[in-house]
Amino acid sequence: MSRRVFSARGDHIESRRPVTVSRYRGITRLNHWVTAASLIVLLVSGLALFHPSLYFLTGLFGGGQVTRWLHPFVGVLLFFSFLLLFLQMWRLNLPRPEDRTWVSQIGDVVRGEEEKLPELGKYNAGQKFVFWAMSVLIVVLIVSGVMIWQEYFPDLVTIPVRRWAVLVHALAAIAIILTFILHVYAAIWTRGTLRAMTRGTVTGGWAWRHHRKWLRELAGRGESGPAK
Amino acid sequence: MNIDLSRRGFLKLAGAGVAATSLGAMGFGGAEAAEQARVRAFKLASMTETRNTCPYCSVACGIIIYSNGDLKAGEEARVVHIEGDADHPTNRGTLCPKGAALKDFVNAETRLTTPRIRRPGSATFEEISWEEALDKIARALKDDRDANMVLTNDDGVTVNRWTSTGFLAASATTNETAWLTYKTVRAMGIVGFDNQARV
Amino acid sequence: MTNSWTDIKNTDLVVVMGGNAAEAHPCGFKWVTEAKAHRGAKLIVVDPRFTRTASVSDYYAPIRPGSDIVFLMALINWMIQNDKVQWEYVKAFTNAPFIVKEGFGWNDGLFTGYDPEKRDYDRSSWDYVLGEDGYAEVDPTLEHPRCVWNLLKEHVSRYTPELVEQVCGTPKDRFLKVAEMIGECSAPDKTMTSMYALGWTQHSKGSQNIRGMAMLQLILGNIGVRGGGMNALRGHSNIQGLTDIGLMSNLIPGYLNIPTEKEPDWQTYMSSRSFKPLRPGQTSYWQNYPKFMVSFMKAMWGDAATAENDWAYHYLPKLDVPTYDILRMFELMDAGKVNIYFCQGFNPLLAFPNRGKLTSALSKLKLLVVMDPLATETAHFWENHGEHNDVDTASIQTEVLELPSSCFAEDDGALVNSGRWLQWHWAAATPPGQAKHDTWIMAQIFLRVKKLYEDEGGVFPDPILNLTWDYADPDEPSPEELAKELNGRALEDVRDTADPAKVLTARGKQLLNFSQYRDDGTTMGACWIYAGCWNEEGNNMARRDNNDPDETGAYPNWAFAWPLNRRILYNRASADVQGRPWDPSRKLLEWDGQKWTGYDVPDIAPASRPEEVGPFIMNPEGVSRLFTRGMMRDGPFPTHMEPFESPIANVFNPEMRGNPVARVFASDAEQFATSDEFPFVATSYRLTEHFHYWTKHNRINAALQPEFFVEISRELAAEKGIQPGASVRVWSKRGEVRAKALVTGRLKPMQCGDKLVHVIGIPLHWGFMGAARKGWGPNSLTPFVGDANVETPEFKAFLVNIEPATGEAVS
Amino acid sequence: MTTDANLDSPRTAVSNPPVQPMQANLGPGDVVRASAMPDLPPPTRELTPVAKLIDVSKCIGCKACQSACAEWNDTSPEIEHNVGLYENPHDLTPDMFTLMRFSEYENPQTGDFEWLIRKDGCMHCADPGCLKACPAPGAIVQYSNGIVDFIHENCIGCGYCVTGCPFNIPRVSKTDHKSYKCTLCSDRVAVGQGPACAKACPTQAIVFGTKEDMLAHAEARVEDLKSRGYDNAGIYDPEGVGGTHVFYVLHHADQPSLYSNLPEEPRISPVVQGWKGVTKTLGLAAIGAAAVGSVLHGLLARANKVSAEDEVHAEKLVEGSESPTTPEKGVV
Repeated sequence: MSRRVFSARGDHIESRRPVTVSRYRGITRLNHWVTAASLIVLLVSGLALFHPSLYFLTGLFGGGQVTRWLHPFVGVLLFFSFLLLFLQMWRLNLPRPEDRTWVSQIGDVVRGEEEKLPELGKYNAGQKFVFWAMSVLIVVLIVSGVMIWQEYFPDLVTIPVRRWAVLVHALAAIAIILTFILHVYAAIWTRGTLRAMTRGTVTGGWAWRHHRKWLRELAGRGESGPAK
Repeated sequence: MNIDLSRRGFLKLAGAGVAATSLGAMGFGGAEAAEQARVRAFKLASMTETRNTCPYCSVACGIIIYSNGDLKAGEEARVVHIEGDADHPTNRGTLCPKGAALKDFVNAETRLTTPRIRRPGSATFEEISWEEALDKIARALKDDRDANMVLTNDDGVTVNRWTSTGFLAASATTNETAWLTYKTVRAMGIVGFDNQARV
Repeated sequence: MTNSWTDIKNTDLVVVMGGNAAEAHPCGFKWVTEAKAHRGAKLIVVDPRFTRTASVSDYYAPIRPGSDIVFLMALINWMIQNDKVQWEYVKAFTNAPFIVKEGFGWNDGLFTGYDPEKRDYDRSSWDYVLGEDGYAEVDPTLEHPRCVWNLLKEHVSRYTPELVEQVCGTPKDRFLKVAEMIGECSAPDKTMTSMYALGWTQHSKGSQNIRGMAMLQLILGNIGVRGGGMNALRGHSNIQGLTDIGLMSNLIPGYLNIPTEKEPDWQTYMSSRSFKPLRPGQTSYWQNYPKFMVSFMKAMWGDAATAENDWAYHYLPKLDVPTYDILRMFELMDAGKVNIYFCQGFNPLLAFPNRGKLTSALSKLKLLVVMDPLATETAHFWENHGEHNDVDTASIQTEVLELPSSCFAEDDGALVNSGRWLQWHWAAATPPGQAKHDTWIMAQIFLRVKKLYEDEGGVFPDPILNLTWDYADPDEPSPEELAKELNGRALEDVRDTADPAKVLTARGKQLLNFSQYRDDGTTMGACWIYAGCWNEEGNNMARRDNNDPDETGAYPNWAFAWPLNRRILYNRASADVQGRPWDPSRKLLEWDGQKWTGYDVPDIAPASRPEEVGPFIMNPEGVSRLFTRGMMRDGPFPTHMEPFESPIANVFNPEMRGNPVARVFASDAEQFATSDEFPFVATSYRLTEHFHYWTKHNRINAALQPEFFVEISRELAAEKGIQPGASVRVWSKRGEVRAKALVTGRLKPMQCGDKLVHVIGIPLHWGFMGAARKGWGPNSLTPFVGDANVETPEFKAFLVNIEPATGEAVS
Repeated sequence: MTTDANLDSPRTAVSNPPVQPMQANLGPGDVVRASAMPDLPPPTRELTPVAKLIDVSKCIGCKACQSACAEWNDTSPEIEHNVGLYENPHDLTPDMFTLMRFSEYENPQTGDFEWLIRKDGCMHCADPGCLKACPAPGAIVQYSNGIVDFIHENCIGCGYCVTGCPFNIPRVSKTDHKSYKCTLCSDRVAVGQGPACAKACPTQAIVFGTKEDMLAHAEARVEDLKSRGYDNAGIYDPEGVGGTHVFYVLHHADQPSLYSNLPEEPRISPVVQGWKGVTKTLGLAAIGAAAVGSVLHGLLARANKVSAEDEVHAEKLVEGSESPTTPEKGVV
């Protein structure tokens, strides 16, 4: 059949009446949620060590020593987990000409006036932003994190470098938390999105409204049953 | 026994010229009970103090041994800490890196705890009782002395010397041990007698 | 030490040469920093290495190991040339005015009377001209060409700053600066102290090194005064005590002597010992020798020593050689002539020279008995530790007994410090396991031997059977009982010699001091110089009053100092001929018209009139000796002698090797090397982090200095391609070691004439037992030869070679 | 043995330690600053500032301080190798709170060789970078007498103190994952004793007392050194960290870096200041704002919902009634 341009392997029309579209395979969803859980643990444990007023959060993990021990390991887990996601998603997150239009009309996006926007593939520019921001920040965090990982890499870098690393780690962490908030909020605000990562499917209307090119490509393939 | 300490401290910290910065000056005068001790518990509380002398060099620094248990009261005692004696005129409480670690000498892993014998040709020491060890020594001494004591020299002069057994005395034993050693060695006629002062 | 540690604070100038006080005696060195801080005193260090002492010095001068006599004689020469002499002191308190016999002289590095066959001098010409009255002739004007002063002047004239530069490698300007600083101390109100240790003794002419400085100190008027003196910093906590008590081949407690074969009877023995005064009115304190000797014999053998049997003189061994010192014993052992050897708290395998020979010798013993708190290398000499002790265990037939003894923390008793203080200490801990006090061990050995003689009879059992052993518990005599024997006790009432009706000390009581010792058998006392340590006033060694009137540093009521609680020896010399202190601000004693008063116990009879009685009462001259007559085997003045292994020929006599009268055993002579094969000078020493071979058993000390290393200059490292921290192989004609290389700017090559001399420093703290990493001591390399007078081995100057180590193994 | 509580000896830094039970005299009421505890209650009293003075010119490098430190604190420094240096252990470790550092210096002015030996260890800064960086509440405290102490029960082993310290002092244990450094023997000071190192120091190159006394003593020492030709002798009590409660007398105070790289102008790194200052505040603010903003937007703004119409379009598309290819212009 023809080359996929707007969809990933495994994306397909799940049922026709009503239309539901399979957006994420089970393995991808699991991958996402592992990543998400890691990130949440990291941001909670990281914030606990970031600001005294949040130190009480270490109690969630069984105290400061455990928190200090756990955080970097979860960081490594997140890194590899996200790496898998990255490998699955990076192609469809490459920028396309319509992204520019989408961004320039961000006001329409916020107002929910999507009919004014161009038709999109599987991801809009906002989602792509989150994807790339996450990718870059996670790399920054893992690199700076290893530099300050006292238990295993105490002498990896000099203390002046370590001071920069700890600052960069903090800044990147703030950025990734902001990105995370954006991601979560967008998923909630755009109703019908969450099920893509829970049940794996979205409604046809959701797909039509937000990712019409993606839907068109799947429909054009005529795939109406479970994947063979 | 004049073991009583003169608790006269040296008011002037020897030469540092630092007139006693006293506890009071540092705000430790009226110690109030702290609600919750944050610092490490002071480890010498309730230890037995004993005056002693560092056994290393001949500066003979005064030391205080802090032990767990009181020998004078007939108890078993174990050394927990050793520190310079601030009342001692020479060292004024100071100690060198050897003296400051004297506890490690007393409690060294290589301290001997039992008599041992190495038999001719053997590759190991084996334990032996004090009785057996001492009897063995006495027997060997008697036999060697009887066999090799030189009573007269070639000119017939009485010389009464024993050269086939030698004794090296220590450098850190007490005068009293030294005297008892001297008596024993000299009475037997040993002339191969020396101590660390030679080197 | 003539003075005490605390007295050093009174000095104006400290000269550390032949020692490294900051490193080896840090807490004693405190008093140097005190003198610096409070008197503005200066510190000079003369040493082959820039030591830790040098790091806090005001002036440092390098010197080639083994060339100290040249430096010292040149200092004396400079003082004489520049009139830096304390003239009144020299004239009145030294033998400078004494006239010397015509026959005495010096030529080609040798004094008159040398016999190369015997390797000995005929010393008969080295003496004073005696008048018909039996007194030595003197010329108080010092004009007589044969007076000691003029002979000395001539003797030292050869030692110029140029010679110093050529022989010692000390730059001339450095020498001159040192001389200037020292010269200031010839003023009566300036004093200098000499602090030395094994850097001077461990040479084949060690005694002469010390003589050299003692002479300089006399010329500057620095003996007997506060802040002055000759201060030998003794190495171990009680080698002073063990020497005082005579635990040496030829000694009896209190520096009396074991007789020789030439003294078959008491009268002969005594005749050469109670010296008559050599000048009118002098004390010549050794005239009391019989009192000390008889009291000693009574302490040993009690009722068995009687006037009739010459105090059991025949119980004493008579020596056929000067001493059966350690070196001789190991020589005999190696020849198979020793069967049993005891090591009580002593580790000869690492402490004596030429370890290969020591191992060979120990392997020929039948029985080796080691009593020690720690597992020593000596006790384990038969155990194979790979390259660190590569012996053939199975072939060694020596039986070894290792007996666990207690340590300082576990016994009561006294130790004698370098300043002659007898300080009592108390046990604080229980000995571990079955470890026992040395007193118990010695008593057990003795009682068992005695029992065998009682039961079986045997050869000459009398001195054993009659040895005094009246202790409450014969199995373990108490320290108190033994200390009291050392002090001495009245066997009969001791009466005043001037007034026989007056009982000074009643029968059975402790003697007050040695003035109560008697030669008629009515007193016993083991060690006369200790008398007073435990008299009827109690245990004076346990005194703890640290009051110091006027802060002189004397601490007269702290413990007990021998003799007679005297803190500074020769202290009468602190005052001028009339008895006025040389420096009123540093008064020690003064003559009040009737008697001597002051801060110390006078080293003279308290009522001796100053103009009549000389201050050096032990000498028959009454004065000190710049010229030692025949008392030293290698010369009445120090003369330059190279070490036995030297890169440079003796500048006075290229044919002369080492000390011409030092005893050398034939097999050892073969093992002396030349600089063709072994071009580098090595010297051995202690580091501050360790105490000999003991502290390597301690975790903390092992951590502070964990592994054997040698120190070399950057220049030598570059020449040999040695990287800092790399392994090197160092070898001499007698053995080899592997060590880490510590490359430093603290050692610099020295230009001695046309020869560039590199020095390699070899610290001595490692072996194959204990907590530190396994290593070697310098004694794997050092030559088996000792000082001509006292047989202290030449550990401070010998020849080695060095190269980067290839691989770990050393054969 | 005297164990009388009423000792007549002046209880100075150099007197013998007591054995009678004594109440520790440094407690929570003396804490003026504690890590990650911005709202610490004010101290109940004000102690006189203390200080340890290290007179480098009197130091003989004997390591008695190291030995006494390990002995007193019951640490067990590792037995390492010799790597061609006198420093042993080779660096500060969790078991070695102080270290003699040796540097060789050829003085170009005098032509003399000098062996400069410096005792390294915690400086007890008035403005401690470690405390600033530490995220664990109460793991690092500063008492009103100036002692900066690590409270190990609270330490989490993150190593931020290492990052914060301008002198490279704290070391985190591989065993118990807690950070260690010189405590200035707070346990001894709490019963009126000086630190173990100062007690041991044979030449009293290390002395302890009130900071005022120590400064006066230091000035006298500087005078002595100047009289011996060390024109640049001086006190190292760096202002950049607010002064320190361990400070030095140096013969070459103009060149502290000669002494095994003693920092010329130590201060808490601006990077650390930035991290623990503006980043912490603005970061949390931004996160808070974003969170609040989203919630507000969620409440106030209309959600983006899929309409029934959209579903119909989708069905049609899937049924094929709408073109599967994307039209040129994406407006329906």
